[in-house]
Amino acid sequence: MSAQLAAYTTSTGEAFQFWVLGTVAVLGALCTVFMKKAVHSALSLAGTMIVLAVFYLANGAYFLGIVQIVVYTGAIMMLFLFVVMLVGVTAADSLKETIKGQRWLALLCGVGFGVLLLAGIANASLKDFAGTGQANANGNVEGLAALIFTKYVFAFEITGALLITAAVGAMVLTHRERTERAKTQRELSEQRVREGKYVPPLPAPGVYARHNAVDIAGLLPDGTPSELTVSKTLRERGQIRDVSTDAINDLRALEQRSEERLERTPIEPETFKRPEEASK
Amino acid sequence: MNPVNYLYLAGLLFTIGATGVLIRRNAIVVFMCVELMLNACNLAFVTFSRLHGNLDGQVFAFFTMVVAAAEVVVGLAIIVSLFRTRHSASVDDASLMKL
Amino acid sequence: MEKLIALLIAAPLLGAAVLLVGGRRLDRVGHWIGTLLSTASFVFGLLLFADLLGRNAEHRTLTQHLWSWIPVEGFQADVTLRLDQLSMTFVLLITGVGSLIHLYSVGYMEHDERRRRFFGYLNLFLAAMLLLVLADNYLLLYVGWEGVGLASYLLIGFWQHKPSAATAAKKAFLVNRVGDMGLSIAIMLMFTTFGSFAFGPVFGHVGDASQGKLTAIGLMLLLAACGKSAQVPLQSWLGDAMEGPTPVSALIHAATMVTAGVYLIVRSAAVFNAAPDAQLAVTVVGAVTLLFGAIVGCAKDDIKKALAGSTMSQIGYMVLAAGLGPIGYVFAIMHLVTHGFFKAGLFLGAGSVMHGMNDEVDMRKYGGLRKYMPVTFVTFGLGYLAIIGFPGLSGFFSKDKIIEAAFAKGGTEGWILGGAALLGAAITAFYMTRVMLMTFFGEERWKNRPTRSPGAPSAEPAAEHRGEHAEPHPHESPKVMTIPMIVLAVGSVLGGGFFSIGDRFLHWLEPVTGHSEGHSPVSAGEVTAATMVCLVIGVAIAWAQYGRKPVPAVAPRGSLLTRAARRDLLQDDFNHVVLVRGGEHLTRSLVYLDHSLVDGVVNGTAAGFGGLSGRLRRFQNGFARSYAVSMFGGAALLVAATLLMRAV
Amino acid sequence: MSFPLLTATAALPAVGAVATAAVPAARRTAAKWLALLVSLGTLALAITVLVRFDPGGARYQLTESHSWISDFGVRYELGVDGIGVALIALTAVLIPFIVLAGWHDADPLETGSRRWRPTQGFFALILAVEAMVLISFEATDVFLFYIFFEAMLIPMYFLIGGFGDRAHAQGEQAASTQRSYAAVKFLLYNLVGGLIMLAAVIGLYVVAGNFSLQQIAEARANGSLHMATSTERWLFLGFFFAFAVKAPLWPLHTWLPNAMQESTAPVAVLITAVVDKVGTFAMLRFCLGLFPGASRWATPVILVLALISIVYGALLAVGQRDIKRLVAYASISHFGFIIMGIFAMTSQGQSGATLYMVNHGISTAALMLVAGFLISRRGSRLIADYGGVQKVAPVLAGTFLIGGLATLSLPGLAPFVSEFLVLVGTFTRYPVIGIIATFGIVLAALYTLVLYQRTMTGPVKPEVSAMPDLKVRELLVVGPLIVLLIFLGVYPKPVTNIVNPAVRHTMSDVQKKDPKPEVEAAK
Repeated sequence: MSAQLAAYTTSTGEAFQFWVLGTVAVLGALCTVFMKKAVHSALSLAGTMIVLAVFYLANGAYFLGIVQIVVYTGAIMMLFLFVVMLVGVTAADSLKETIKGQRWLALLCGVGFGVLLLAGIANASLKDFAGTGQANANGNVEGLAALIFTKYVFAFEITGALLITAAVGAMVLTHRERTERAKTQRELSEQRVREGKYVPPLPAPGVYARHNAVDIAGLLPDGTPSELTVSKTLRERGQIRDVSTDAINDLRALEQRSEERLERTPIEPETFKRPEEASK
Repeated sequence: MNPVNYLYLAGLLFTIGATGVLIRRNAIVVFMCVELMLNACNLAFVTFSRLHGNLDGQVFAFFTMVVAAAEVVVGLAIIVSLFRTRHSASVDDASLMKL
Repeated sequence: MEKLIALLIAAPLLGAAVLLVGGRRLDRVGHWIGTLLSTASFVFGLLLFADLLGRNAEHRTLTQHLWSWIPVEGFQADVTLRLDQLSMTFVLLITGVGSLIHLYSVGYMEHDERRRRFFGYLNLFLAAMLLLVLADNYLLLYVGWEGVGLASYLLIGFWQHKPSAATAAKKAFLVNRVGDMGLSIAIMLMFTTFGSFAFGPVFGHVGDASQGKLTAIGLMLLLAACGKSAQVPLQSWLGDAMEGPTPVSALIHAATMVTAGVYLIVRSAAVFNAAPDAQLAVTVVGAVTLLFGAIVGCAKDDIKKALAGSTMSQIGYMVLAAGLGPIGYVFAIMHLVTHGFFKAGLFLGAGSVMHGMNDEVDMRKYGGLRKYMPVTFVTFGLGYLAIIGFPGLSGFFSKDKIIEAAFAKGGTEGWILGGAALLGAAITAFYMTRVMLMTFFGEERWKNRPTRSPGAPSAEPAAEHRGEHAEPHPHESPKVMTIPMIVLAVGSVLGGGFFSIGDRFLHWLEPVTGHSEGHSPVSAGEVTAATMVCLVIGVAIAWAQYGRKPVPAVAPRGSLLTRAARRDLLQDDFNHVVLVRGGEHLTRSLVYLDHSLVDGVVNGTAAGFGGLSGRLRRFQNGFARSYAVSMFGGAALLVAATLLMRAV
Repeated sequence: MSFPLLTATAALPAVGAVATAAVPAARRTAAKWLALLVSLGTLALAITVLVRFDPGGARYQLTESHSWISDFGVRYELGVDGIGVALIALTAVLIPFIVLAGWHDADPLETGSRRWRPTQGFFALILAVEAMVLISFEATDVFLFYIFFEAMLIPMYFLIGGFGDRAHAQGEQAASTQRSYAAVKFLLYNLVGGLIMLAAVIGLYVVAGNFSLQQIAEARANGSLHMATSTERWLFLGFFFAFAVKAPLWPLHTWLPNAMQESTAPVAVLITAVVDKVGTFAMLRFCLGLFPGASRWATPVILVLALISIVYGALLAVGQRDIKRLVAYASISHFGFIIMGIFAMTSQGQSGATLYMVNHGISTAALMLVAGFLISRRGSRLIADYGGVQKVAPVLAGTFLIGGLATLSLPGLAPFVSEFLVLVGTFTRYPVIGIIATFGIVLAALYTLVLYQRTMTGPVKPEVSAMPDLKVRELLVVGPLIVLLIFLGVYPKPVTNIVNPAVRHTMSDVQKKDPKPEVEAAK
């Protein structure tokens, strides 16, 4: 297989693969940029990376191809997803631009840069590809190892140091040191009384037997959901499910069925609307 | 097909990534775009190593990955701590560079 | 013997140093130290005089080289003193009269708490004046020249708390500075012409120099002389200088300093002889001034100012004589000496009168004082006779000679100058008689009324001790004041005769100044006769005006000329309008320009940059992303640039 | 390797500055004494230089030379000619008086004002300035000179901006704003000059290949180094501009009045009597030494500018209402004389100019310091606020008068000698300019006497009626200066002897001969 790779032009198979996967890669990249939700961006990026991994393999960089899949798509993208989860999976940020003219400038620069870059590559007149045939003669990994541990050994060591530092740095950054003693429950209640805001403990979410998930807001007597009942994190992510209306609608349906069985004159079947919706 | 197309692809991806960096406000997405740019570079490196017939390009790509990993780790840590303090992951909120 | 020359200067200089640095602990004895040292200098002078007389005429020039002062590439200024007959004359005059006036001041300044400093200044003046007349080169002379200017500045402004005094002092110094400018330019000219400014080389090479240069030098020297000797057009300061204590007026502004100009001209005889145009200018200045001063003298009611006017005109005579060339030099100096006697005497007399009259200076508030202060009256009277040229007294001889010389100049010039001199003599007789009559004769206008009129500026603060506004009790001054007056009176009576009998003075000075008899169109006798006639006329008019009818206590409005003369013939007004006002405007506008224009340009530039950077600041909106855009754009540009480089 | 005397002379104050700054804040007085001792020590060293210097000997003496930045041929080269020695002596003499005069200028202000006045800093800065000035008088390497010529600005900036008069008419706030304005103005003016000079210095290196004054001068003399006329002129202008700003020459003068007005009297003296001298000195040493042709070419313009400075400065001095501003403008007029003397290109002119630098230093110091004492007593700089001081403080008035008389260059006092030499030197070659310049002496008399009359004479103003006379410390400052003035006025030979040979060298640099007097020319 390396024999064909060494060839000056590539096999049609690779060409086919390139055109198909290349399109996928570009689409993935575009999605990465233009998806509203971070999760979607992350996923499409992962796709692009896998495609790239394939391309590495096709280019005779077997080790890198694997590393790409394992390290990037495996580790780094997962890390991304973790962070996205911390920040909020469904938190969508509007693509509306805030800085005047930023978007147009960006596009202009982007297009200009891209055109220039491609033009540059175009007139670089890269024709004869040596191919990685004899470079990979006795194994791609061995070849890399030979280089890394001889020629680039210092750079290699330094990257090691870099990684350590990065790890420690990340820990320092994210680790929160508790400076003062945690407030006891008593102190907290006293504080609440002092500040005079919502003295009793917070109400529990999901007041109905069938809905007691933490992401469902409990209903107030008038049937409106109360934000207080849902935990802060969920609130910030905007991940509150609101079931107040369908619960009431179910109740009404139940009443209707019982009336039908008792042959009462049917009440006009209108579904319950939330007051504010009615006012709309 | 001429393998130089890989380079065109790399350039295209790089440009897209760069534009993304400029357009998106969500720090995480910005980071992803940076990753995209790095990957584009890696692709270029690999292609070059094929072009020259030696493995130095791949070594460089390898180093790039390592550095990218480190960068992502630190970057994400920063994002997290930022998010903790200001409950937002928007880069514009951190517009403290103004005097 | 030469060693003594330096001592002449050293003695008063030491006195000045001691008195000025010594501080209050010398207050009790200061005046005596001063007097002693000036007298010592006088004694040295006498010794040297005797020594000179001992030698024969050719060897009467002593020089003493002290040290080399400014040695610079091609420029040698030494501190060398030169004593010849001319300087000897001056030395005796300066130290002699100076010592007398020191003595007088002991009494006159008795009540002034700053008497010590006064004597310090007086000694400083003596030293400077002696340096002036003893210098062997013009630069050193210049030092003395400005030194006396400084001394006169200090002494005129001695009562500094009086704004008028301070202003007068400043004015004197400034006007003198204009003259000094002339002197320094003259020195520069000499340096460029002769490569030196020592008397010897300059006078030696006069022959080789070009006419133009010599004339220029002459005119510049004349300018200097005008400044120092209060000649038109630089005479305006002398009148105001009377703000100083009277002894100062007597010593500096009558006897010695103001005659420095004459000394300068006579000293530079060689140059002037070779530059007729300059000489003509000198004579013209002299003639104009002698009339100018005389006219001013007629109009003044302030006794000192009247005397100042007369001084001006007398020096006019000397300058005129000096301008006449070899025929006049000797007589210029002779008149200078005699004038030194009688004018000093007159001033001291005036001082004594003021001393007795609560420092009243307005002659219209005097009158009939002869009974109260006889000694003053007699001495003043003798001085008066001397100055108007009463036959037999010193003024007669010296002035008469000058008038003769003026005629002897020959040609129309001679007639004009001689006529001017005669006219001057007549006017002199008039105003001096006027002073005499208003002061010592007539009814006693000071009776029954406080003297000081509100307008008249108060003179000596010592007046406080003598009962300010009380009716004055005229009294004779103490011995210490009268003795000098007597001595000077004797001098002014006998001096002239002593000098001119057998032409003693002529022979004494001739080796230095040279002398030539002009061929006068009119005989000496005729001139004398004419002078006498003028004299009588002048006296008669004065008598008619002030002797017969009583003098009004307040000045009448008077004729146009009188009013002009009271204001120094409007010369001050001219100065004020043209120089002072103009200068003020000039400086004010320059100050404005400096701030708005020269400085404005710079500040404007600064402001421009400030605005520009303010604009640029807008782009720094603090959003990381917009910075990123610019970076990305930059990267794009770089790529473009590299591609272009490739392409080219 | 003999003892590096010159280095020591400059290093002592530098070390002293550091030591003074290191004195703990509580030991304020100790810092003062330390500074005084250091400055006196420097004076001693300077006198040793003066003694060791042999007027008849080589042009540059006591030379030291070490390689410094070998890549650019920058060397640490020191050496003094007569002119340098004279100015070193002047600096070393003046600094102790400045320190002594500023004894209380940096004391912490009275209660009510929050501003802390770092006494140590004040004296340390003064010593630092001295060190830099001395080095720039000694440097014979253009680059070395340039560095210290510029570095001088930093301590000066802080001295001007940081320490003003104790009391101020418009109150502390206005005072500080005006001070900072003055300081910034000073800095900007000199920086611009310095930048242009830097360009010229680099240009010189490009042309000559090294920075050594002697080597370049020799090379130019023996023709081995040829400069294109235009190049030489541009380089000359680059150098001259910087020096003209520092000197200061009309129309680059406007920073001086502000700086002198806002800073305390000792600092003002430091500016005009010491720092500005570097400018005129450098004109003699570098402009004339390196670019003789261009100097000759530029002479007419420069002479006219100098003339304008003389008259203009004097006229503005007459128009001032602020004592210090008045002195500043007087100094501008005097600098005009110095520059005129330098570019008259005659022995008298240049000797006179050098002498003038020394004398002007002393006379301005005398006048300005006394003025400072006066101002510190009344707490106002306005002339109109004074009157009749002579009555209450005769000694102060007397010293003030002597200072003034020195400023108007009265014969018998030092400045007269130099001023007359300059005038003669100019007159022999450019009579008209010489004559116009002579008007300067009348104007000088005018502004000095007007100042004296308005402040010292007349009826005693109530505000000054209780004014104390000079204290012993102040007498110690003024007395020696006055003695020096009189001595140098009567016997300037010691200075001229040192200066003359150096001037001879300069004259040969510019290939000029004194014009012969008419009489000899005729023969």
